[in-house]
Amino acid sequence: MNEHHHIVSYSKLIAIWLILLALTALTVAITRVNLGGYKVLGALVIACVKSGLVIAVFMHMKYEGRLLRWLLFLALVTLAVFIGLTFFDVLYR
Amino acid sequence: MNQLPLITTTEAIDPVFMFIFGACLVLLLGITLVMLFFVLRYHRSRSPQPTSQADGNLWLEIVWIVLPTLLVLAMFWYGWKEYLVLRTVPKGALPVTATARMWSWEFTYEGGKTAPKLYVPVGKPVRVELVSKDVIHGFFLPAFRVKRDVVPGMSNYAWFVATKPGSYDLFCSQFCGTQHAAMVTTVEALPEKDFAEWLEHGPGGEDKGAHLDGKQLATAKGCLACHSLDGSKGVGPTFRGLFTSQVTVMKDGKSLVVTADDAFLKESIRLPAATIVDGFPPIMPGNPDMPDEQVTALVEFIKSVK
Amino acid sequence: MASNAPVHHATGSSFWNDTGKTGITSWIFSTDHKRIGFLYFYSTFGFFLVGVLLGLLLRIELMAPGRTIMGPQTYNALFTVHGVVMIFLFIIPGIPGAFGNLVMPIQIGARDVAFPRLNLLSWWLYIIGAVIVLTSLFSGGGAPDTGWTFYVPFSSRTGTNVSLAVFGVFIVGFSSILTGVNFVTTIHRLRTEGMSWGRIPLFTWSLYATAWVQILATPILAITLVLVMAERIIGAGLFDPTRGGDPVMYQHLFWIYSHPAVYIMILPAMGIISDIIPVFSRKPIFGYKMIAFSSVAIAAAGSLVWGHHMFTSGMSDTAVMVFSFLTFVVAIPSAIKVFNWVSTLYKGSISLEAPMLFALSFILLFSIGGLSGLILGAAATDIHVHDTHFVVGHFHYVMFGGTAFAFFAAMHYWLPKFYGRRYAEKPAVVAWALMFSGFNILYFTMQVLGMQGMPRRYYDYLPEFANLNLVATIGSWILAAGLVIMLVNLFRGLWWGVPFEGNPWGGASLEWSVPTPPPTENFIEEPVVTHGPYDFNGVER
Amino acid sequence: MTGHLHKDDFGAKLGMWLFLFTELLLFGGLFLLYAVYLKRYPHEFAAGGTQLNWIMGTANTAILLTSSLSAAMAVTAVQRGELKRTVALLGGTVLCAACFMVIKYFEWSAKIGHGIYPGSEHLKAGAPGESVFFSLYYISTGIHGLHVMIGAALLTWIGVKVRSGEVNADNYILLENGALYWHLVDLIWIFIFPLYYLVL
Ligand code: HEA
Ligand code: HEA
Ligand code: HEC
Ligand code: CUA
Ligand SMILES: [Cu+2]
Repeated sequence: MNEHHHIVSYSKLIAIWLILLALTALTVAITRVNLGGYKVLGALVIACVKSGLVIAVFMHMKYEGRLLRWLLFLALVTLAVFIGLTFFDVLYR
Repeated sequence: MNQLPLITTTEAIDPVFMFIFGACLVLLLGITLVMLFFVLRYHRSRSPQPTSQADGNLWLEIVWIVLPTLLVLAMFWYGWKEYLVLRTVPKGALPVTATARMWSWEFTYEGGKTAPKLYVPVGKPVRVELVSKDVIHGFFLPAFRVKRDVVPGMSNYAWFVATKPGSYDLFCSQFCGTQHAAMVTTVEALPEKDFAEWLEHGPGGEDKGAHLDGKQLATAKGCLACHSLDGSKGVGPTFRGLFTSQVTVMKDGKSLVVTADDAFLKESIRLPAATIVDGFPPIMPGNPDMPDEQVTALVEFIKSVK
Repeated sequence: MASNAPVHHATGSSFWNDTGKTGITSWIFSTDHKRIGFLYFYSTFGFFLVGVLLGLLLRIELMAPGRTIMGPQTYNALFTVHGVVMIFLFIIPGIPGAFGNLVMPIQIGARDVAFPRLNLLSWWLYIIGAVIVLTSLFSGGGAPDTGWTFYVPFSSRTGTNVSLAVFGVFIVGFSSILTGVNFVTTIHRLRTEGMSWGRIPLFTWSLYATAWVQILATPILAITLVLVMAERIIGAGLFDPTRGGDPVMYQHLFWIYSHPAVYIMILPAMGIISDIIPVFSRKPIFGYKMIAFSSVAIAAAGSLVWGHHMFTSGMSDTAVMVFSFLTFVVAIPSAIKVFNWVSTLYKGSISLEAPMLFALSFILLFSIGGLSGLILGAAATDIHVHDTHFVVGHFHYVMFGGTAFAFFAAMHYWLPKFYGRRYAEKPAVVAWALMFSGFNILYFTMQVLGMQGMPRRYYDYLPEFANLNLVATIGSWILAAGLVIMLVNLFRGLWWGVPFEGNPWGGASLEWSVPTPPPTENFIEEPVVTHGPYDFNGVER
Repeated sequence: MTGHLHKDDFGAKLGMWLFLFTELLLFGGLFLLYAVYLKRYPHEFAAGGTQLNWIMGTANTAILLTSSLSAAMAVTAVQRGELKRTVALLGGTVLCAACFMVIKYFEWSAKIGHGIYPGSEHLKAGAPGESVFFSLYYISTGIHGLHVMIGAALLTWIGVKVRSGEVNADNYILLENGALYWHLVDLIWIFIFPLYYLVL
């Protein structure tokens, strides 16, 4: 397997880390002000962005082939479907 | 008198059974016969070499995707539509509360009359509110094609109407422990007059304040399903010789020995979780709102078992 | 004994002896997929026999109303253990663990699976889990009495040894996950030259689909079991209604795994059937692509239907509608398979040897089971038959009539390949006939009982059900007689029977091109695949 | 695509990802429960959330992010053949893991000291949703903590192999997979943090 290995530079990793810390601070900030129900939504959106960054850069997904990306997508869709279908019960009971 | 709803539960469900069974029978017979025919016709003794190497046919595939799809969609729709009948209680239904506990049923009517069997008037729909005191039970009336789980903390209901007088089985369908299979009683469908009569004076009910037979009560409340009278160890400790005996119990995580006096028995009946007798699981259903007279009658009964 | 002691390697050197290592450690620490396959085979099959014995006891108890041979507590423990053993220790690990390991790497032209040591670890975890489950029966509060579904709140209250049993199942689940990871990687990475996705034998396709279900659904079971332990041990109260929990949520979590799990059970079985029928008809499988695709479709759609076990639970009516609809969707790919199997027979040259007889009866029994599944899938009708012996009949038809019959088919089809010796044909056919008839007497009767309203998990029943229960019990004895004959004949043949050399069935997939029995790394030279797995041109028989 | 039993780095990585999916689904079950109960008890969950120490939570988030950074840098280092630095970076990750666990310890013991733990009298007396919230909190963070410990052990073991030269610039799939596992632990926490500490 002589695939081309992409080496992610230190500076790039550190940049991502700084962004992640900033996003953490942002999450804390928005949940401290009064936003009502949007708080959960906002916090979750930020969490998704953060995990996207971790997966793409720290976990090198950005540099992987199509296969792994599809499989990851499959796993996430599965989880979403499990939660989604359960809510047909929870919401309409 | 004639309050029959447009359609009874049995009338709603049985045609669905007929439809699906019919379709399945046709399919099964078809598949079996075709298979048998192929096996006989193309058996190696008759057909030493295969006479075709066909490995697919687009049109056939399409046909046997589309037709079954239509068929199962029909089954789904029919099944769902008639299911709604089970969920839609006709107006003016007689309300009854079924209380399930390990391992007995108790039916409470408006006005507080209770009975261990479900008495209903013929021809009048009955709405049964399902309450569980402990674990999940199942309220199952095969004759009426009705079933609903009795889940603690959840308000479930079922309805049915008996069109003929008679006695119909009532099962607990959801596994609930040792005596699950004994959690069986009946629906007694009485003509409307007899039902009214029963509701007024009939047996089975213990009106509050009326004289209470402790043993009958203990049977009705299901105590005797767990507690024996002959000294043998059942699901719970035996009642024999219990009064004034020394009992080792766990209270708040500490083990101590207490004397089974009046107060202890009363507490054990009302809030059994407070003290758990050594060597037994904490499964006894509590009776926090049992009327005082009944608790007293039960205690007197336990005292009498020597 | 010496002269007729088992000589597996009728034709000289093979994986039985070519490593030069012998003794028990050469097996239990081996990373050879064939040896691990045999470890799985004998352990899962052993548990099958245990389960079957318990089933027989259940039937004896139900022979007549009232107490027959045991009390209610024993009966409840028995059906729980019967269910747990059959589901978690036999049918889920059975086909992937035994025949998947034995055959799949050879079918794709690989020398082993992708992670041989992980493979061994899977088996060890399986055994450890199984031992823990067995320990739970004899320690603590005694054998669990909850049914294999472990429904709360009963399972969090009963005094029996639920926590330990659940922990054992957790470990077994972990083993199942690792097998899934291993198989997906193997099938992606280790296909030999020319083995394109369109040339993978259908058995391997079905394992691929199964492996995905194992990967994506089993973790939900794991967390569910952890939560059951948490309920019992630290009193978490997540499902305890008095503390805000919702018992129905437990059922969701349990079935999110356990419905897909029924496809973990049946898909590999369907794969076996798809491999056997063409060989004994000497004709390519009809609709290869549709069968492969339907395996994946079943795996995918099968993950969406779990709610059909909860129609009476108090789940919302909307959810009842959605899950009933999806349940019917999943019936379609199964129908596709059945039609394609039957069409494969058309204009073939059919030989009714034992593997084929089991395969054909699989089609019938699975169809009966599957069609009764349609009754269960329709909301209106499920209400009446839910938690009755109709359901018990349904799942024995699909699990025993389906998966276990496919397992027997595979035993007659592939085991001679790995032993180099074979069984006698006549007794095999007699055994099959007995099993087939006993089976139907037993389980068809159960379905009738269920229609009449006999609830399941009932130790005792009303007199009106007595006659049919007696019939069912007699059926179970006929079935048992057939099983005993089958086993005696099969193993006698494998150990001492006439040699089985070359490619007697005339199979065209790769496992039939390697020596019989295969050598340790399967292929002397790396194979290059130039034709499909069901292309019988030039394959002698 | 070959049938050889030779080293297949991509295969190993594929296997690791598949395993990570199972971990994802494992925690997914807990998130599913969380979602359901949040829908049912929004106020109790908010009340429960305020009782958690968000400062400790934030600190732990930062620590885990940092640990993830150093794990990712360790991969870069090993690819570049800087083995000493690799070991140091892995050490950093493990150190962060230790800090995380210490903070977690203080957090848990403070809560338990206040009588808040699954099945406690305090929770039994309180609103039903609150008991659900804290049980979920303990189970989620508990299983997560277990993963932190497993991950730290794994990385330590890999660090030893880097030192002995067994893992090096030509053969670092083990380290890559270890780092992947560690990032997953971080990922889970990225969701646990706002869901439990910040739902006010
Ligand atoms: C191997 C295991 C297996 C398999 C493959 C299946 C397959 C199916 N099952 Fe089964 N099921 C179980 C194992 C299995 N089941 C178990 C163990 C339980 C009980 C669990 C418990 O409570 O303990 C259960 C319970 C169960 C229930 C819940 C019953 C209840 O408790 O009330 C339901 C409800 O929908 C159901 C439905 C189905 C359906 C629709 C299929 C379908 O996949 C079937 C598809 C097959 C066919 C349709 C037949 C073949 C096709 C043809 C003959 C062609 C013609 C067909 C058409 C035109 C449609 N099953
Ligand atoms: C693969 C799965 C599988 C298999 C093969 C079987 C096989 C059998 N099961 Fe199964 N059964 C389940 C899975 C399975 N079962 C599950 C999951 C449940 C639900 C549990 C629950 O409710 O939680 C269940 C429940 C269940 C019940 C319902 C209990 C109840 O609800 O009250 C009954 C009752 O009759 C029963 C009977 C049988 C019988 C008679 C067999 C027959 O196979 C047995 C036939 C007997 C033989 C073939 C014996 C012959 C062999 C020997 C005598 C030993 C051989 C010796 C040598 C080789 C030396 N089973
Ligand atoms: C589901 C089974 C079950 C039912 C039904 C049941 N009990 Fe119990 N009972 C138990 C168990 C188990 C114990 C021991 C554990 C405990 O203390 O909670 C017990 C304990 C007791 C005790 C204390 C006994 C002792 O030895 O100290 C009394 C008194 C009692 N029950 C009375 C009753 C009465 C009266 C009823 C009916 C209203 C009843 N029980 C119904 C299972 C049951
Ligand atoms: Cu109550 Cu079963
Ligand atoms: Cu199902």
